[in-house]
Amino acid sequence: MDSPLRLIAANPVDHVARTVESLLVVASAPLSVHELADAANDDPERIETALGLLRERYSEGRCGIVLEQVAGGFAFRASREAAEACARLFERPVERGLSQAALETLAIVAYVGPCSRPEVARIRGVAADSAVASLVERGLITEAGREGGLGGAVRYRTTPLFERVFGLESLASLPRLDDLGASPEELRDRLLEVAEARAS
Amino acid sequence: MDSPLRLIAANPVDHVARTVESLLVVASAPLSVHELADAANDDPERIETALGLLRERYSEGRCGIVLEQVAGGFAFRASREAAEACARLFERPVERGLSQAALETLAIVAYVGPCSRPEVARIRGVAADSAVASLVERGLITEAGREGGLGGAVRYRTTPLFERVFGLESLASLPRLDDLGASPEELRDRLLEVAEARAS
Amino acid sequence: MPAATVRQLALDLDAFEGPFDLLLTLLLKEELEPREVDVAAIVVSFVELMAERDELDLEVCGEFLVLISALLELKARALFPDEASELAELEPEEAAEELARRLAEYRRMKEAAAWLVQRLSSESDRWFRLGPAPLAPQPERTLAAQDPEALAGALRTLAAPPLAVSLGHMALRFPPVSQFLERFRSLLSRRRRFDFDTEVGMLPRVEQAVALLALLELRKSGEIDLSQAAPFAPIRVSKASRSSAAPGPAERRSALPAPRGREEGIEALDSERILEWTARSA
Repeated sequence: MDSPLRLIAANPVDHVARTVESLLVVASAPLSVHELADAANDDPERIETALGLLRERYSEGRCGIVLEQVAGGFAFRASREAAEACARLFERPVERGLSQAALETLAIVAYVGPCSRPEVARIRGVAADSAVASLVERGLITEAGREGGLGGAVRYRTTPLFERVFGLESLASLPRLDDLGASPEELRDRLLEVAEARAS
Repeated sequence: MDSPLRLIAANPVDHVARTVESLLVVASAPLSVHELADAANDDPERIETALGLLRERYSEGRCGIVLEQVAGGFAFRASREAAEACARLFERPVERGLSQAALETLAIVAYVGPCSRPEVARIRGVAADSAVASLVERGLITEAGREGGLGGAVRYRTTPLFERVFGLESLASLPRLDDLGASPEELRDRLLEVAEARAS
Repeated sequence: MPAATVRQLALDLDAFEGPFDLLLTLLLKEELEPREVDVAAIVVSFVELMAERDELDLEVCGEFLVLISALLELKARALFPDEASELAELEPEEAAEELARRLAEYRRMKEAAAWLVQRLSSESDRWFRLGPAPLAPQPERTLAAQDPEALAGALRTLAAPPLAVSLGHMALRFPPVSQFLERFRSLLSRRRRFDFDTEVGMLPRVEQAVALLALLELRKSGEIDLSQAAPFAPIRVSKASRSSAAPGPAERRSALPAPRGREEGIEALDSERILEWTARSA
């Protein structure tokens, strides 16, 4: 048992490979060959050789850990055969409701139509960044172009998942708010007017 | 009925081991045998057997990834020989730069168990507010209810991160207070030395 | 050997390095915490110094004993800032036992802290990832079915015109001070002391502030004594040991380290500290 190990350890590439294994297991983002070379204090060529070795060792079907090359570089992932187990590990309990901030933001996007974070913030009178981020993460709203074309602020609209969660056939079946405004534009003006009055 | 299944799962332990590898490489924190068993949908006994196998495979000196038993569970970490490379990859870990006050507070919370700021202050003889705040910020201690229910002072306990940073399997692996600090013996020895030197 | 040798005794402690007299000066100026000073190490240094001499100098030993006992007293006091009066109620043997128990407790905690430091350095080559792995599955958040009326309600809230500007809300509503005066008096008729924080901790901040005013009022009229272990520590309220209108002797409030001076000065300082506590914690 010992002798083959010694033989391997004598090989310097294997030492580099072990360092690369260490770096990849502690990294929270994919690492490029250059980042690995800098951290390992070694040549990029030797890092590439080590990566070749590791790609074989950590390959689908051979190991539960798989070395993957992605846009940003190299990272470990779980093997596909363990996908179900991983899904169970990351499963989250069903959430009952939304926070007031999220609900208000969602209501604005749903009723007023595609709108940007600055707009939501103006209507609500407080920053909307985290509410928007959490709604995007939950898949209830999604990006829908930019205000005034390129360079403008990103706009958001509701998703089909939003309609499913709220039991709506379409946005047209939202409870009517005719007393506040007949069209989304009127509604938006009304909300901005009130927000300004509130701020003054 | 049985035979084809056996054929497929020729080496069932190895299959479980691969699933455990997958779970550990994506987990954000150490996983207990039960968490692993739940996610893998397998018996805790078989998980333990698989872990035994993996501990050998991922051991210091053999692999850049090391399986360790820490903070009530199992987790992968980098091998110690890659410490310098890891240090170059990161700026600084959370636990560096703890003040003496923070360390004493941490020791009290770890040994005395859930305890409040006034309790810490009573033992240390000075207010513990900023030490407690800095430990909470670093994630080493966390709130754990209130003294005597509602309205009492907030109590704190150490977190799994504390156990992980200090490399403890659990709080039970902290050394017994009685075994700590041989200072009285050391002092006695030094005094005896002096006495002997004088006598001679 | 002159007695000055004791004061020149070179010390090399964790918290301090230099001659003994400088250590004493720093302690008296409160620039060094007495609890940080390792008295045993000083004793050993002294014994080692004595061992180097050929003869026993009683005068030097005497001076050393006086200084080291003063230091021990300082250290003991520092460990019990708030409970001097409680200790005073104990029999001397009990007090000594309590003192020894607490000194031992603190020493053990210091040792535990030292162990943690050692552990940190021995584990400094253990690196692990904090947080999710780069290619970990994204946990899916599932939301239970929601009522669309909630959306309409949220928008109605946002569309509601603001109320006409009124300064009415500027006037904070709070209960009269007298209510707390009575409450604290009746509490003290049943109990000898209570913790202010525990008593009012559940009230809104404004009411806590009024309660504090009531407390200051009772203190002013000499009905109660206040003590606090340290800034921001809970305020302990006890029945004044003398129910006369005159404030108690300064020593009884040693918990608030006030400069020895006229009563008014001390009292002003008490109030200041307490107000500072409230302002910072609010």
